[in-house]
Amino acid sequence: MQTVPYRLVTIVAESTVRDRLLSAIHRLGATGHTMSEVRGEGTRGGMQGATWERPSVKIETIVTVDVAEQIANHVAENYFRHHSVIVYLQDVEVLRGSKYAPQNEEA
Amino acid sequence: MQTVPYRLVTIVAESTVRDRLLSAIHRLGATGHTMSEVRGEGTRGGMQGATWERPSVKIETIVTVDVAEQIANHVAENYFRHHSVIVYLQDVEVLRGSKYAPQNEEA
Amino acid sequence: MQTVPYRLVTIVAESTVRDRLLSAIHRLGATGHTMSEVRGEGTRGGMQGATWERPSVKIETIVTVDVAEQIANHVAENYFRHHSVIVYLQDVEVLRGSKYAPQNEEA
Amino acid sequence: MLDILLASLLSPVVLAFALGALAVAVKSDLEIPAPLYRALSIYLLLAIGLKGGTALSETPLGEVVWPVVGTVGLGMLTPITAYAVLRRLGKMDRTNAAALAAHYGSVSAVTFIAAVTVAAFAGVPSEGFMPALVALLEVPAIIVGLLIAYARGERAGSWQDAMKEVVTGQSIVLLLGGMAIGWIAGKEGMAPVEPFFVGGFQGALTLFLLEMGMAAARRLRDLRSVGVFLVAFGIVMPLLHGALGVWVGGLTGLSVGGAAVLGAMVASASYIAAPAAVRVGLPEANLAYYLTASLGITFPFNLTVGIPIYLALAQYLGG
Amino acid sequence: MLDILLASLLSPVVLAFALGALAVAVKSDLEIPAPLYRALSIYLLLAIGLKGGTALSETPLGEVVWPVVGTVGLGMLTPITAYAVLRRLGKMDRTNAAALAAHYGSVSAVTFIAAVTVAAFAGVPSEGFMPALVALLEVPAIIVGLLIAYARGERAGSWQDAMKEVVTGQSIVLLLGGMAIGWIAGKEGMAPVEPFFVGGFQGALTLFLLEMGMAAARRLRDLRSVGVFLVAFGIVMPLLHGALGVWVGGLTGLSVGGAAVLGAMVASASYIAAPAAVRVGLPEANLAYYLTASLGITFPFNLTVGIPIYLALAQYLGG
Amino acid sequence: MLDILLASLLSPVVLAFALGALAVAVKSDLEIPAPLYRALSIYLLLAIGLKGGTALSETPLGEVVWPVVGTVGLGMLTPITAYAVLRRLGKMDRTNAAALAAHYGSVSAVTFIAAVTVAAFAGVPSEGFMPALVALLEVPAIIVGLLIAYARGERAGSWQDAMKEVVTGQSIVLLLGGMAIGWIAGKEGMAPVEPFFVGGFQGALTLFLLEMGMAAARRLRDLRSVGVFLVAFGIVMPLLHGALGVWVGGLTGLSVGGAAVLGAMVASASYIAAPAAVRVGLPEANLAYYLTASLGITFPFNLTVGIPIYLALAQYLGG
Ligand SMILES: Nc1ncnc2c1ncn2[C@@H]1O[C@H](COP(=O)(O)O)[C@@H](O)[C@H]1O
Ligand SMILES: Nc1ncnc2c1ncn2[C@@H]1O[C@H](COP(=O)(O)O)[C@@H](O)[C@H]1O
Ligand SMILES: Nc1ncnc2c1ncn2[C@@H]1O[C@H](COP(=O)(O)O)[C@@H](O)[C@H]1O
Ligand code: NA
Ligand code: NA
Ligand code: NA
Repeated sequence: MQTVPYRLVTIVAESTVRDRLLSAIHRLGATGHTMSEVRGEGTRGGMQGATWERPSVKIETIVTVDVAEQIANHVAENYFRHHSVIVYLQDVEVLRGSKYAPQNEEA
Repeated sequence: MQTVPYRLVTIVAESTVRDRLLSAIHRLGATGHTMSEVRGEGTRGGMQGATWERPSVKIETIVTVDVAEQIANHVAENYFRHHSVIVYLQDVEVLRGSKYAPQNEEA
Repeated sequence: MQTVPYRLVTIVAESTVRDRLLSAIHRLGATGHTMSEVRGEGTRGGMQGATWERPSVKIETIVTVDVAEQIANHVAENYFRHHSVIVYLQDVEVLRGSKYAPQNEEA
Repeated sequence: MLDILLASLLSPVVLAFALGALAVAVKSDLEIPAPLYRALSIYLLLAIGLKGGTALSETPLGEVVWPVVGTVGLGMLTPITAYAVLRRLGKMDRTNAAALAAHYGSVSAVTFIAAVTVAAFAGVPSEGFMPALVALLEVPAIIVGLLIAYARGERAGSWQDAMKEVVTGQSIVLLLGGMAIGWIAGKEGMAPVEPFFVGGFQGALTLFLLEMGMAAARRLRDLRSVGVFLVAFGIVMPLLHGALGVWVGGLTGLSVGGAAVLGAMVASASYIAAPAAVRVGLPEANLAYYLTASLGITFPFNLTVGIPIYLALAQYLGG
Repeated sequence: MLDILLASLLSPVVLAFALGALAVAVKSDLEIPAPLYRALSIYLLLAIGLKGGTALSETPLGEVVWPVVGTVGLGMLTPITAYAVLRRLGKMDRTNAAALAAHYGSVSAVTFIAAVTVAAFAGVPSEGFMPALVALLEVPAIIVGLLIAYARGERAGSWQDAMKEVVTGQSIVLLLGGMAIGWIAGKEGMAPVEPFFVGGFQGALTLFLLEMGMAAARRLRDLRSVGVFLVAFGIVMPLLHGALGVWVGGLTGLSVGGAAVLGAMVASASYIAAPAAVRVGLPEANLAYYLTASLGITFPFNLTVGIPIYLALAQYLGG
Repeated sequence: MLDILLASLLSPVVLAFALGALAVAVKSDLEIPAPLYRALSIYLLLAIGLKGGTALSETPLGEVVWPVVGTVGLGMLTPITAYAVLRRLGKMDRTNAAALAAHYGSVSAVTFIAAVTVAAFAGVPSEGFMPALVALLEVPAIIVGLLIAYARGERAGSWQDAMKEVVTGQSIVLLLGGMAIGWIAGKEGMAPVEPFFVGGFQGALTLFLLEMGMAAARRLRDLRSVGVFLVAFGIVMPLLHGALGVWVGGLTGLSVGGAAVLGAMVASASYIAAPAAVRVGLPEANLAYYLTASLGITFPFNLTVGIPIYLALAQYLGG
């Protein structure tokens, strides 16, 4: 098994910014994403998970190291100030590495 | 992008202990958490995911290294023996690091 | 707290292969798994999350290093070609290590 | 008796239960989404409460007093009888015996509903305030069951948390809350919500039992692990408790139908409220034991064979 | 007046709201699964729309014109009055004042439904086309509220996204879409879906308010953070807007019931459409303020005390 | 003919479909929670089965035999015709042709329901046992379709798993299971669940089609990738199969309404059972092809224009 090192970027955000976040990460070079509904609580309090509205969303995307950095920066600049959003990065080993690189150039 | 090293503590537990776990991790210094419903199977068998009752819950919290250790120990001591609970730790890089440190002292 | 190094194998797959994947990972030595419903989008497009059918599934299992390798290879060989499936691996530290090793021999 | 047995066996509700079990047997990919299942259970509990409260608002207190006393009494007695049987005959350890006692002392709302339907069909309708008794039967048994365990040394769980779980649990809140609403709003006030809560009830119950059948069948996979005694217990205990319930029902002045329904209630074992409380109060008890027994054995038994028997007994005693 | 107040206070719908609040107060583990809650809200909005559209298909245009004009006018006026009050008396910063203005100018569908029910009960049914006015009242207010904010310098949010959120939001799509369907299909075409959308309506509403009660109670935990003024605002503002709505309703030729319902609509504050739009257009506004005020204070106030007052006023002015 | 076309086009069910499509077009944030959608589909399939079973319990076997034979025959013939057309005219590769054949041989439950409704409205109600034919039409076609593929060399999927998927799939279990329940319980036994399963049916269907419209519209985004031929195929194939179905329906002694409904069934393409089975048995087939064709093109075509045509044809042949 030869795996390739990539970065897993995880974003947890209130539902209101979901679609803007998705188009942003794909614009920045993500080739895919996985999304799930979560309920969260943070410094802003847990309202965004309140069932009266859509639950929060957790977006995970596996990307190359620099795309990961761009996404993280984009989120930080555009959402940290006023929105319930966090982002964190981890290393992952994937099979089929080419899949996660923009324009599929082998990473 | 200057990211800060933190620990991601993940707890998967039967729903019956959810609220006790949440108050515990916040008492031990977590500044927030993200929660999702999961269905699991382990050595105790998969009943706790059976739809006749609430699904299991996955709790993720990003904390400082020592808070992570305290949470892990707390879970091990209080839940491993009789409950369907697992806990595991990972390294994560976060932006906005101060956010995850107790009393927000910059980590 | 003495934690043990293990591997977290994450599989995101279209629902149609869920049960086959589950029996495979357990046959290959996983002692448990945690599963959640996700919606995803990848190179094959996001159909498998379309609500007209079952959502995609995310399967996480904590296993020993070599079991992880076997699972990853199994998935790659049997599903990458025709199915919407990805798999990635991460290091995790767990408490209660013996729990995740086949035949519970202490890892 | 036979015609009633047949009628209850061939009702859509029971058949749906069988269909669910069958679906699991043939490994069908049929899956009732958890939220649907939870929605139905919220709906059913609230609907039962509303129905009971509305009826209560039109019942003179006098009629209710004795049945209430009898029910509470049974709720405190039956966990003890169950415990004794499990310890003496079953040679079961204290913890698991107490856990099972809590389950068999408490009540299954669905078994109750099924009994009400069968009794009505048999031409001996039960009192409208019976749902009030369900709420009264559910709580004490669980408390007594846990008491038995806690009275005997150190426990891994938390007594307070368990008590909180019992009295603020979803089923109690919805049953009592629904009753309060129905009682305050009264028959007239409830009229606008009748199509939803009364008209839709049997159908929603059918869908619910489809899932119950699947859950019960899944449980049966653990059958081996629970042993022969527990299987026998899951069938005999209900019969004893059922007879007791019917008899007390008669004594406290319930109609034939009411006595039969009370019998079914006492005979039934809880598989929602009790497990939740026991998980919290007695985590060291083996979950496979009490869930398999109550959900996998006793529930199907009562649903199919038990209820008609209790009814026949009530007719024999009361007729 | 009193009997109506009582009747509305003791209706299953309001009692269910109270039960939900109580469940949160006693920390019950009762939880309405989010999908159920969202399903109910989709059902209710679509049902309102269908009902309104069907009625509209049988109403001569002339009858509708003036109420429509009046409603749109109120939708544009009330955010301004609310903003003025918040700035002058409340000394609130522009951003939060504008955010709250958008909420109090807009409308709460559930408050509308409750008002319709109470009016009908009181023997002064409202016009069938009222739901059309709900859709008309919801949008302009939010736009005006955001305009106020954007007219005053740089904003963190996106004006376009906010507008898109308003006009393509779920509630508008379902309300207008339902109206179109009802209007096109007409009374006859709607007959087959009546049992589902009309018969089940009040019951579904009851279940929905159970969750609303829980959500409102959870909101109240933030009460401290919002301060005394906002609490007062959440009670007085509805009274003023409500009186205004009743009066305009009368002027534009609505029946007594219609005027009362319009009053309740104007008095109500949005807690679904507005928050969504404001989150997008004014993310810098403090969410605890507008949610606690609209959902935690104004909604319960209107549901219990407000509606009967607006009705009494309408009867006084119109009788 | 025209009035029927209009009536079916302007029915709430079809309008809801249009609303769903519109919501996607305007990028509304309207989202039907997946559990609601799954709940509705479980409800609809079970309800169809129950209805059919109840009717079957009152139908002399003789009446059913020939329609059954005809339906099974069509289920085995139509995938072959579809395959031939796709290979000859469409020059499509074997795998994708076989996959599409399985879809167009099988049936869409919702198209069936819509046809039943339209026929009833047109005053030519179809036989009560038609749902039984749906179950019979669904399975063989998928098997034949897969057989065609497997008969031609190595396959990536598993034949056994695919077969299991077909015969234990949710739709078959609910259809057949519901029929068994309805047949055993009989008209009388089903009475208590009628308000839920019959009364609520059309309304639930309306809500379901709201989501269908959204799903279909989403599919259309892939239209480019499927090419002109497949679009034509998605419209012409149903017309041919529909005519064939109407004709066979008449031959086997179905009423005019029954023949029209059978025509719609045969004309329809599966988008739930078939995709699931094909994903398992023919994973190498291009999902965008068969989903876009069946869900994005054929379903809307039948729902709007197709059904009235089949009905007119049936009236022409049978009248
Ligand atoms: N320390 C944390 N660990 C895990 N998740 C967090 C943490 N802090 C915040 N979150 C998630 O991020 C969302 C927004 O956080 P906040 O902006 O602090 O309200 C919360 O709803 C949580 O889901
Ligand atoms: N090896 C594993 N990998 C991933 N999740 C696990 C594993 N073992 C247990 N779990 C999760 O932890 C829960 C409790 O495990 P257990 O106490 O072994 O029943 C299970 O329901 C699973 O969700
Ligand atoms: N780059 C990625 N990051 C995260 N998840 C992905 C990524 N690519 C694919 N996925 C997930 O894997 C599933 C199958 O991917 P694919 O086979 O490319 O359609 C998708 O539905 C996503 O849930
Ligand atoms: Na009992
Ligand atoms: Na308003
Ligand atoms: Na077909």
